[in-house]
Amino acid sequence: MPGHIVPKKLYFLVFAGLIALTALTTGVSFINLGKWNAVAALAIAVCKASLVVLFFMHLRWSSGLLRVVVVSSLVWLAILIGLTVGDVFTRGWIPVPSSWETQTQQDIR
Amino acid sequence: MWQGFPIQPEQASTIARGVDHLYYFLTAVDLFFTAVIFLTVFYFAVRYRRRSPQDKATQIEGNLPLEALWTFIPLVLVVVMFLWGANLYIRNSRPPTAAMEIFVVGKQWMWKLQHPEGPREINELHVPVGLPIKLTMTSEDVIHNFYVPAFRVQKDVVPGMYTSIWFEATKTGRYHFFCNQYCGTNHSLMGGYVIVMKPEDYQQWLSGGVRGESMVSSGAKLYEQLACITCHGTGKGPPLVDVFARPVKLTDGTSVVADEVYLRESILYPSAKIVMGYPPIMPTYKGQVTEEQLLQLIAYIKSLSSGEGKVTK
Amino acid sequence: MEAADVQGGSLPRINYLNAGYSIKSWLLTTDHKRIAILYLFSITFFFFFGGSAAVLMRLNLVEPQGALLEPATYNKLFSMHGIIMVFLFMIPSIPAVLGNFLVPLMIGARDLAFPRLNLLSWYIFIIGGFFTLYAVLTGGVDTGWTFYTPLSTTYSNTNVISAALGVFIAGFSSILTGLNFIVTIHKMRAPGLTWFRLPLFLWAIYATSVIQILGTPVLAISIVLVALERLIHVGVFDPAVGGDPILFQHLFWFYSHPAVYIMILPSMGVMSELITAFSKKRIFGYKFVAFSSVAIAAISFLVWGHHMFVAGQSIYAGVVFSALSFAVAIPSAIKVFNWTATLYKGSVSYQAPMLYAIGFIGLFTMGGLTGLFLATLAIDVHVHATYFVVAHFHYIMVGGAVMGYLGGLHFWWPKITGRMYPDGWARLAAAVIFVGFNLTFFPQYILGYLGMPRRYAVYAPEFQVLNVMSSAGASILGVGYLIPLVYLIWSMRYGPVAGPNPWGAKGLEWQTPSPPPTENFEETPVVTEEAYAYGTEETQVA
Amino acid sequence: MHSSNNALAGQFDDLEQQHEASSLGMWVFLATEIMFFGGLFTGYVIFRNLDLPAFEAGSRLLNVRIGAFNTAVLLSSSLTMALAVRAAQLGKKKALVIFLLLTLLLGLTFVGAKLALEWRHDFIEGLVPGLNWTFNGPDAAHLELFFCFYFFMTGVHAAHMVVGVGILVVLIIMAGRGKFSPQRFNVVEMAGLYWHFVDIIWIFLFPLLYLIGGRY
Repeated sequence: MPGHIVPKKLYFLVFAGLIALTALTTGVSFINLGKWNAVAALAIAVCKASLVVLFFMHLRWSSGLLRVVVVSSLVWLAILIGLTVGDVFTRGWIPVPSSWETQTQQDIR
Repeated sequence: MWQGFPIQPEQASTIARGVDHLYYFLTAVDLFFTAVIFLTVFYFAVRYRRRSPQDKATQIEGNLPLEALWTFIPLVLVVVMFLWGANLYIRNSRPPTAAMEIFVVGKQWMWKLQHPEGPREINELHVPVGLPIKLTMTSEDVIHNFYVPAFRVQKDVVPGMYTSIWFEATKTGRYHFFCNQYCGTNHSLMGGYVIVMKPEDYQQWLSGGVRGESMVSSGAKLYEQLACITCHGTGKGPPLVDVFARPVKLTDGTSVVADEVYLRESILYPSAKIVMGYPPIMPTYKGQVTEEQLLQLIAYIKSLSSGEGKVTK
Repeated sequence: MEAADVQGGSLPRINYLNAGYSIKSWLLTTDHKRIAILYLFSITFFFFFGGSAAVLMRLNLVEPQGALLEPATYNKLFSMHGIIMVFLFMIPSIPAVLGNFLVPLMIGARDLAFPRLNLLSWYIFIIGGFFTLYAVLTGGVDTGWTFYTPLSTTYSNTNVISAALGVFIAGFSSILTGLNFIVTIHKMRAPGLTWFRLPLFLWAIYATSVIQILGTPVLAISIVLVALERLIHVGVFDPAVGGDPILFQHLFWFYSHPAVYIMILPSMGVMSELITAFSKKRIFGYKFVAFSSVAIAAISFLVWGHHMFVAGQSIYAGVVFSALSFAVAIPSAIKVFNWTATLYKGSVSYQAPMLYAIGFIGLFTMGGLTGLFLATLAIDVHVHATYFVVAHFHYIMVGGAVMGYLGGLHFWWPKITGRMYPDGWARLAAAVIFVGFNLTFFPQYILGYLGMPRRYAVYAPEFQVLNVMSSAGASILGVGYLIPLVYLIWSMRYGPVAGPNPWGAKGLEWQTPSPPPTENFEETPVVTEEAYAYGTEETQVA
Repeated sequence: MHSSNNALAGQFDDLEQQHEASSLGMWVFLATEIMFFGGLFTGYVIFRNLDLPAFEAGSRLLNVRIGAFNTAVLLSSSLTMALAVRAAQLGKKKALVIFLLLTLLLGLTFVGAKLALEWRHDFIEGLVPGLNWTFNGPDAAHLELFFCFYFFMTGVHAAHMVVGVGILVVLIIMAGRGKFSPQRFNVVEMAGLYWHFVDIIWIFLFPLLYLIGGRY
């Protein structure tokens, strides 16, 4: 029971895609897209990682259970990052120190 | 309350009563459910004990309405607890605008406190009754925590950032305060007393003893010593008059409110957030000013802002 | 135990215990049952080691100025107590001992999916324990089990790295055990044993394993970062370069709050087994109890911020974490109500394991309900890090988890050793522990609300009366824990032979001889009925 | 990994059950690895946003060419690893050994380039926090924080690479002795999963550390 055997050609195709995406992401970093640089870099990384997971790691041909494992680990990672980041970036919001609460309100008005 | 065997600390601040009421509510709910569980278990235990080896249990799979009921009732109760607790917490987190600000620096293993008028104290804090007091706190080394049980407030005192609590004492007296974040060898000795006085006694206490310089004038002196004026008064750097509590526009287009945290960062890490229209030429003052001096500088910068009557009062 | 007395007889001729007597046959075994025994001995050692630290601490607190210890020594003692009890006793207790022994038996398998990995886990655990003991014996560590930065990274001059390494290594043991259980429960169940026929103990162990594999690595990396920062004197938690000590608390509690459920969930699983077996009755609301385990495991990862309400965390995060923390109360409440309802119209008998079970319900109820105070923001701002917290988590971890562990140990002891212990002594021990426990920890709730901070070597005189009460209780509790040690060891040699099913309980583990043969079952069992099918036919003592 | 010559370990009923169990075990292990790196990524996300200018400046101090080269090396090693698993599935012993050797070689190239070209260079330039830190440009403190993240993240990754290299050496010896067959290739497959996972981590580290500052 040797499991699913992937044609060699597919492996080389995926590899070519990965190298192309690496060239792309490196190239994009030399163009100023402002905030979108980071988005592009991460989006390309996600594409590359998906290629590796689906084809090299055979997840495409694996049971649903293994997909559940992968998805839940990503969900848990999102929980860790999401709730921690959620704290750090809302720390400054309140409490507005009493002494200048009214002033900032005036400024906003 | 029982004399000699208290079960709660004195209610000595404006928020203590509210916290205690919530506490009574939770205690009542807890006692009720503990009683329900204990009595039911006890009753079943006796009523359905095995009397002979031939005793047969009646098999029951479950009961959906019952499950729904004992999911729903606790749910309602915890929602009440959450809303009540969160509401009180948010209200207690906002210091009143008229609060008098006292600066607190924790270090292993002592508390250094400074009043705006200048007097410094160690492990003792004198405050007038009936006036909201805001403590702005930071640490020189590890994390500490300033905790006054009689006032029902505490907050960690964290190196590298400012945290604050506020309280308004309602009774004169001496109240224990503790360090309540484990901070090393003499953690358990790192505490003292808040001494709540009548306003006139407080005034007398302020004028008696070693007066010292006010926070603002110490800050002004430092401002001169460190030659801040050579840039911040000449247009080379952003002016500091009326900067506190105002939004500041940065080079990357975003803006921040110039609060204590921002001012602290700008003195220690000047190139982290550059004000729009100014070159990043300011050197860092990290290692050159202590936490206490930082607080004095910030107090001075605050005093340069109009409408900011509190600190210089 | 009348059943066992009547029985007499002798142990099965071939079983896992007499499969070999050499040291090698134990230290190189891949038999899950023998590995369970290895864990049992190791964690019992750590329990009494950590417990003796607690005794010294309670002794010291008889007097406000400290009756016998310097603050520095006291700090090392509570750090050692925490580290050893949490990482080397509670985390492995039920999963690594009872779980290891029972998971294959309960699903009708010959062993876990990865027997050698299982043995490796034990060795990793022992190496982790060794580093921790090394830290303790060569001067100790004084950071508390929480390793808060910058105290642990910069200011403590004790053996932080060695202790941290011990925790880091022991963590991998926990991960690998959890991994083994997950794969085993998924892939090795006997024919006919569907998910909804699984004993609830396995649902609880499964949920626990999920926490172990997803939470522990985050602790591991945060410990690595602490050690690195200590070594090179700069790092991501260091305020001097703009790092954030509160980030450490986030990473630490992301594991360490769910870790509490690693301790209590298996205990809840044991409860479901005990209560059904001793009331001869199906569990009330099987699916609710099963899914509440999974719900607790999932929600447990969303609540860690309630340890940081006064840590300088944002107010918004505080509100969110408070709401999520209350959510975890619901599935816990569901469990308690269902256990209680299981007694209804049962045929309830009161051998020692059942006394532990009833003790568990009482203490867990009190511990769980006082958790609500700590999830309530405004109250937590007062009682955070006081003795109220100490009382609360001891009610959960000792009143709940240790009671469950002892109950389970008494319940499956005849299966593990093939022999019975004296039931009278066991009941006495359960009663002594219950009384001693409440006397020790109930006063601490009041101390906490009065405002006595935890981790204090010396304290204000107004707290003395309650502290003396607590210390008195601790001495009773200590005796309570020593009694089982004596009679359980005695029973291994002199106890009456128990037979395969002394309690007349359901479940595959009771259908094989006690002690079971090395391969567990002569033939792979086929499951045709639900768990706890009491009343279908009377399972009698064979 | 099995001591007996029989491909089926005693606790399993058949090879399929054994194969499913080991795949599930490996994927669960990789889930723990994701959380392990997750702690580092969480910290990175926070400080990159808090101290953006310093992190961008730090990113520009890294050598993007070596980074891209190493990315390509690691991706190639993933390809050869995938081909090695395929060879094991088909029972081609010689191809298996060759592909494993290639993977090993590429893995060593990655670690070598990291060590000899990048880290050594950083050390000479005084960009290693704690060991040799002499940078005193603008916002040196926050830049040091960036380099803490850089070294911790690439260091933990490199440690995983070294473990992977060790596993490969064992596999090559085993393959040479003919321990694998189309019935018995679980170990190769599991090692492959690990290797690809380490590759994926790098796929994220490369943009996060080298590219996010922008090179324009």
